[in-house]
Amino acid sequence: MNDESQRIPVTTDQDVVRVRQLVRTVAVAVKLSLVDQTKIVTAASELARNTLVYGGGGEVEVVRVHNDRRAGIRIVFADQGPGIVDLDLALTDGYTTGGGLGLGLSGARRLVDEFDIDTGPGKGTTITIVKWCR
Amino acid sequence: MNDESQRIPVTTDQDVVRVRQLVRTVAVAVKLSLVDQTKIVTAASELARNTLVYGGGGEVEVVRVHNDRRAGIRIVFADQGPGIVDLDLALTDGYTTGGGLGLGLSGARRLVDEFDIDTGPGKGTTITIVKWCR
Amino acid sequence: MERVPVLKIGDILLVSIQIDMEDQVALQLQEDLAERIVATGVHGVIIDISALDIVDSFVGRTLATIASVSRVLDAETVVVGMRPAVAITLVELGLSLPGIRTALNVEMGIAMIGTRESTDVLDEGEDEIDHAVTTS
Amino acid sequence: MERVPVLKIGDILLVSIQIDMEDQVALQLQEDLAERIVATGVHGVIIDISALDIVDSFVGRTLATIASVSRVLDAETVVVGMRPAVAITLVELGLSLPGIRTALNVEMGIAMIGTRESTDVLDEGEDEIDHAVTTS
Ligand SMILES: Nc1ncnc2c1ncn2[C@@H]1O[C@H](COP(=O)(O)OP(=O)(O)O)[C@@H](O)[C@H]1O
Ligand SMILES: Nc1ncnc2c1ncn2[C@@H]1O[C@H](COP(=O)(O)OP(=O)(O)O)[C@@H](O)[C@H]1O
Repeated sequence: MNDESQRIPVTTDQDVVRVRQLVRTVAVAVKLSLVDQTKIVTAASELARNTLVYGGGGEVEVVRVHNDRRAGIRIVFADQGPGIVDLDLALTDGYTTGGGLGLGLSGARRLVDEFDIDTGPGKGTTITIVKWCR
Repeated sequence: MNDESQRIPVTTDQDVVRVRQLVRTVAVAVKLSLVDQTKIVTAASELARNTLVYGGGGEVEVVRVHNDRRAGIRIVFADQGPGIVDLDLALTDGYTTGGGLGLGLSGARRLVDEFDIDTGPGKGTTITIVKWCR
Repeated sequence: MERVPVLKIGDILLVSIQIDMEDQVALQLQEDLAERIVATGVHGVIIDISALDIVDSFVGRTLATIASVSRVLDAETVVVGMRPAVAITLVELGLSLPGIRTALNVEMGIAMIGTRESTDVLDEGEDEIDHAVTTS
Repeated sequence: MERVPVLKIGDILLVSIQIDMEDQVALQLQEDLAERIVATGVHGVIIDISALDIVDSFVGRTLATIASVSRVLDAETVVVGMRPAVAITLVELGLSLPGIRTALNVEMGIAMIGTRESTDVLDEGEDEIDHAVTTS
């Protein structure tokens, strides 16, 4: 199912830039359309920033995937931070506890094909997104 | 009670178009008003897309029906997908787990005369809608 | 996959949707339009939906996105020719398309976009009148 | 930390973002611009983002803040060169940047600021009419 996987620790602003660059490289390699490349890199940028800002740092894993029909890219954002208490609220457009625009989670979800989130108070946050080639 | 029934498997975007076309043909045949034709075709489009996107594909059955007073059209959307866990939530305007507008289920229900849904985790989803001639 | 043609007429891109679009065709149109706005530098987009006998939430959302994207790219979108039955159904579905400007037909859509541009010209006109007043 | 250069060209500050900015670099640009607007007294700021292959919510918000700050300091900001794929993604992300003026390229951005300046003349013109009225 998955061929290659690369990991980037996320502890500084500069690491968020590295995540964007790695995702872009892999998105080009799996031949996502230009618009889909732009969407997945943007979603990754939002989620990697959250890993840093709210999760207190963590790790991002970028994986080339394929199922029987299509190739794609899967990205996992994992941190051991405080977790998200009210997930429905956090997924609402405009909701932020930080001072952001509150569009990171909700917007990233709109930009990808699959969006899974595993979080809870004290258990950290792991978000997995997938974008498939059309 | 029901005279004719036609089935369309739904596994691609193109099948959703076929559903719209079949429903339109039958709606004209049973002599629904122009506005009611428009409503039933629109509702069918929403539900067939859900069968494809959330149900992982399935089948749509279109039936001409009549009771003692009126003729009408009944459409059944069936899939073996994950089912809907929280139905009340899914029927709320604006609620989506995908990235849609969250108007498919709630909007389709407003557009038809009868709306039945049979779903649950692991048992797939079957939705039946009916529109009667006025 | 079919593709909806985009025509350039003067300072306007004109799209006349004549087919029952698959979702992918609608998304492709959205991308094509964004690219053509940037490539041509037009300030107006007219989408003629008079041939559509339904607009569901997917197409409705695509029209709204096209309108927002063109706004971000400094062009204005007007959707023209919506059938009455489609308008009724859209509203009942829950989509009132607040961000979308509409007009009855292509001519009125062109006039609407023209109005916006002549407003610019008008401002300059007023300028000159004021100068005349001040200098008199 | 890298820094995005700000050029003064006539009555305009021109910023061409050529790098994938860390968040801190974007914030620094925001500060630099506010300082340069005050120091130079220019009335226009053009930010060329044609080299950016994404604009996320942080950069989008920074652009919106720059536009608001410069408005408060009596300068107008025009963001130019947004790529079509970036425009589509921004809108889908939920950011339609309502407070930001956009144009296709630097030339059109300059023209846009020029247009506004003739509107300014209008304001000043009205000012003078008022004076005339009061003194009469
Ligand atoms: N990795 C995370 N760990 C803990 N909380 C998070 C995480 N990501 C998001 N959140 C919470 O969800 C809220 C909404 O996030 P988001 O939609 O990205 O908006 P913003 O980043 O603008 O605050 C955040 O303000 C924060 O409270
Ligand atoms: N056939 C289905 N199988 C499983 N879940 C479904 C199905 N149809 C709808 N749902 C769920 O209900 C939610 C609401 O659906 P809907 O109102 O049509 O909005 P949208 O299609 O915009 O998501 C979906 O996001 C999905 O989670």
